[in-house]
Amino acid sequence: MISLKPVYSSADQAVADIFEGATIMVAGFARPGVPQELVKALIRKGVGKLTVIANAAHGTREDLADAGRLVAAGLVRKVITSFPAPTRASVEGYPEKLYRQGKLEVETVPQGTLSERIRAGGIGLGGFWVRTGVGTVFEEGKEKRLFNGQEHILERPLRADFALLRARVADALGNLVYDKAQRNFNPTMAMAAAVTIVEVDEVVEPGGLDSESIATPGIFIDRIVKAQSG
Amino acid sequence: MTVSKVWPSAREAVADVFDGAVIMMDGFGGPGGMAQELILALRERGVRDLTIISNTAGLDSVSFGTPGGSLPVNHGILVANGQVRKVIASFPVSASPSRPTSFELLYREGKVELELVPQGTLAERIRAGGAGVAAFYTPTGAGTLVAEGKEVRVLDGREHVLETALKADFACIRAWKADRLGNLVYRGSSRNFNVPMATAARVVIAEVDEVVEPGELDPEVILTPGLYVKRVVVRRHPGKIYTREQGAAS
Amino acid sequence: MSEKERLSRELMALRLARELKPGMVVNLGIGMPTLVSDYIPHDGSLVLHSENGVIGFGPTPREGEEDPNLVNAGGGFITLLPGGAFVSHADAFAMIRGGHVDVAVLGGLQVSEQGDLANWLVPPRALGSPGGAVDLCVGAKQVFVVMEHTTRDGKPRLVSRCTYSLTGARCVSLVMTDLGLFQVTPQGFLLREIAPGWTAAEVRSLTEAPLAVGPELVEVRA
Amino acid sequence: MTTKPRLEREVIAMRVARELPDGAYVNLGIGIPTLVSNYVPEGRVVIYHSESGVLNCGPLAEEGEEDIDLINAGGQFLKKAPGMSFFHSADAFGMIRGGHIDVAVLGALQVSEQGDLANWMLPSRGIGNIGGAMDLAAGAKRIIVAMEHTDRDGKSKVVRRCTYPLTGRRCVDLVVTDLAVLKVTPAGLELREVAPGWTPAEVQAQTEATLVIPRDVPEIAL
Repeated sequence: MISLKPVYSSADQAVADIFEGATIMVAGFARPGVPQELVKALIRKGVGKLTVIANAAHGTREDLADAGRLVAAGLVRKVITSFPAPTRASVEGYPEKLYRQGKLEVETVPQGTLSERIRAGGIGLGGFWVRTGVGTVFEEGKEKRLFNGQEHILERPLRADFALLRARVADALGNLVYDKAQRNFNPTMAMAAAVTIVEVDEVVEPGGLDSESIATPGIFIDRIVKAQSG
Repeated sequence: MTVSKVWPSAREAVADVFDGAVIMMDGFGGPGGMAQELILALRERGVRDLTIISNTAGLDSVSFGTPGGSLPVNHGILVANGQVRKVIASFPVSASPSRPTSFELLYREGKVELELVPQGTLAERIRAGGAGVAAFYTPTGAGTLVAEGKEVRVLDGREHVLETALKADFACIRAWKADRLGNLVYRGSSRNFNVPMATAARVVIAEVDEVVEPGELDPEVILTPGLYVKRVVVRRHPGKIYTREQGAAS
Repeated sequence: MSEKERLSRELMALRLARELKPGMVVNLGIGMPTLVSDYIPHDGSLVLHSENGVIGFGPTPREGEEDPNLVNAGGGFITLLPGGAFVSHADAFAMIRGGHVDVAVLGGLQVSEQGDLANWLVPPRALGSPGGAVDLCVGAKQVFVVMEHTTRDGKPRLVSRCTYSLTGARCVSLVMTDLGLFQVTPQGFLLREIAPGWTAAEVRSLTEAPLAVGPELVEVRA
Repeated sequence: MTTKPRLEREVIAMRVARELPDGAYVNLGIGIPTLVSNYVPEGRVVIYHSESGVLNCGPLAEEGEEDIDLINAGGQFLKKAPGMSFFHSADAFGMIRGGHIDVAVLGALQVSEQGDLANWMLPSRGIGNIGGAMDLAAGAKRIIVAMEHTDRDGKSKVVRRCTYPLTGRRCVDLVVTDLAVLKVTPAGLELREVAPGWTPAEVQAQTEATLVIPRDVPEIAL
């Protein structure tokens, strides 16, 4: 069997070289597509001063090992996120608590701009002009320009040292197939990190996946972890 | 309420294409990704002054991706028929100067315009058009002819060229199967420009081999969700390609 | 006056659902907007779009039939209708920014008479979550807002100028509150339908911005 | 001197193939580069990327087994291979521009001593195909050029400055010709290897650019 990508049986091994101060993308939207075992391994490792890029980072769901739990564990120096606070305004998330204490930097990004910036990082664009955020606080400090008579703002790419992903199946070439809404940030973050680590339910031989349903080609994947739980 | 985007014929599906329209079409070059019946219908309709956005400017002397060296029907027939005013493409001519296409001949006479775009920039400009991105900075083409007249700026220590989004009035795309809601699945290497083009035109017309009921296509494989597609046309000869000489052939 | 009965959340959702027409692509925000999906046909005539990349979803599944990988942008379980599809988050927002979503129904904290929307940051909180709302404000062809007419302290949410941090400028066209249905026009708010038992004067007294009243003011009906 | 035998196209391809590391993602241009895949050393796995939207391209299809939906960027028919994946053009070029392709092997009309590449237009024709070459020049981690050392009229294609329109500036790392292997260095083009039977001075005589010639220049060995 051609095995181009290392397949790990332990998440701890797969994250062993994540270093203090690293920038890490953590995929997932709500529960689907969150690489929970990799996040737990990173919490066990306890490496700090991380910059975390993720859709949500409030960390108020203790039963969900998402990016927010890294914040809750005090391992994060900066978050770039669209959900620093839980949707219920009466609940204070961990980023807010730490932000008030001056222990955390928070960059709040409109959600579509967040994934487009990650995409730009992954596909080698230097920046792009969108209308998202015009006339709001999200345009502050950014360059503005008219295109077709409408104001646009310049957004810059995001890249990371590591991306942590979750998919349903990988083959040994690193090709990934997702399950329904599990896809979300995964295919985009897969492109945008120097080292991309995915946890999956199942690893199959090359040829074991339907080529048409591969949403992340193996070129973007560096390590595969066989998840212990579903 | 039953939604059906399936139109009875290619001819009817292109009946509102007007003189001067901007049309995106074709996959990569080979007939697998090419909306050949729609192209034939456009020739029959005879609309003129078209701007075509495509990877090529027509391959009417080249047998690209065609078994047996036959010449596939492609938008080169619209160029040869004098219906095209401008082409935005990355591959405007044949590889060999001794076999000029209609486009090259007309270009030398000054009868057609060309906007030459690197292939990746072309795909990304189309994607930007569909994705509400007005413009983007790419390193592709910095320091070359392509950068002339465009903003060039250094970002992250590297020169980038500002490229703007492309949109169209119509996109004539080719997929393998559709359901009647307009969801599309493709086959193999024939996704290429069809997928981004399906997002970037006001009216998207998809030519497919087969239409099935909603629910019959695997949702994981639908690359073009139906919300992008206005019209679906079923090929009269599914699985065949149209060649210049014989009409539909295998 | 404040003892008068206001519209229920269900009635607000039901009334707003009537504004959604066959063929539309609709994005429903978290909270009250999600309720709207209970009052629309789930026969594929209307496409529900979710930011996490589910296109063409249906109603909430029956208990015991939930799929952990099939949720909407609020994290709630959903079902996929025949003809539904999955896309990446980046592609879901390409649909939004690219103008392929016809209507976004969003919650609100304040809406101004120019159609500005503030819904992401509640003072005095230090942080808020814009989620997909900022993109929807610029990308969706129409933005409808559903919210209570006044805050818990009785302060009006329909205002001359938003005092909260904006989500989008000049983007809202229709507002459904528990006191009525309001159109945002170039001249400001127009009261189109009113909660049963309320007078325009009473609604006006709970509205900070000037309020025009349509010639054929009718009551909101179920 | 010019009557001495030069390397066959296949041998150029063979020499280039040795440069491809195990596990590399490689894009091969049209012409000599296409031949490279035939000569990858035993035991190395190389994954080919095609701008037509295919990764892990296998061997070419046999005659009679052509599938029009399975072509490479040169329009050749491919066999279906285990682990093959498909993607659209925007993603195909995202991979290229995003720095995910380890090596691109391209043909050329001219390469300059700074590593500038010209390969898309003969000025005499006045029109040419850019295709994917500019994106590869800008995005691939390493560019190897495989070409004949001189053109049909005997003029050097290894030049001080490109006179043809550029495909990319300072992008080439290694040039393999039918006379030599040249490495682009900050000091200029370094002559690394010569074709069997050729002396460095003879290669220099066929080259417009001034070569940096180390004391020992081995013959190309395969």
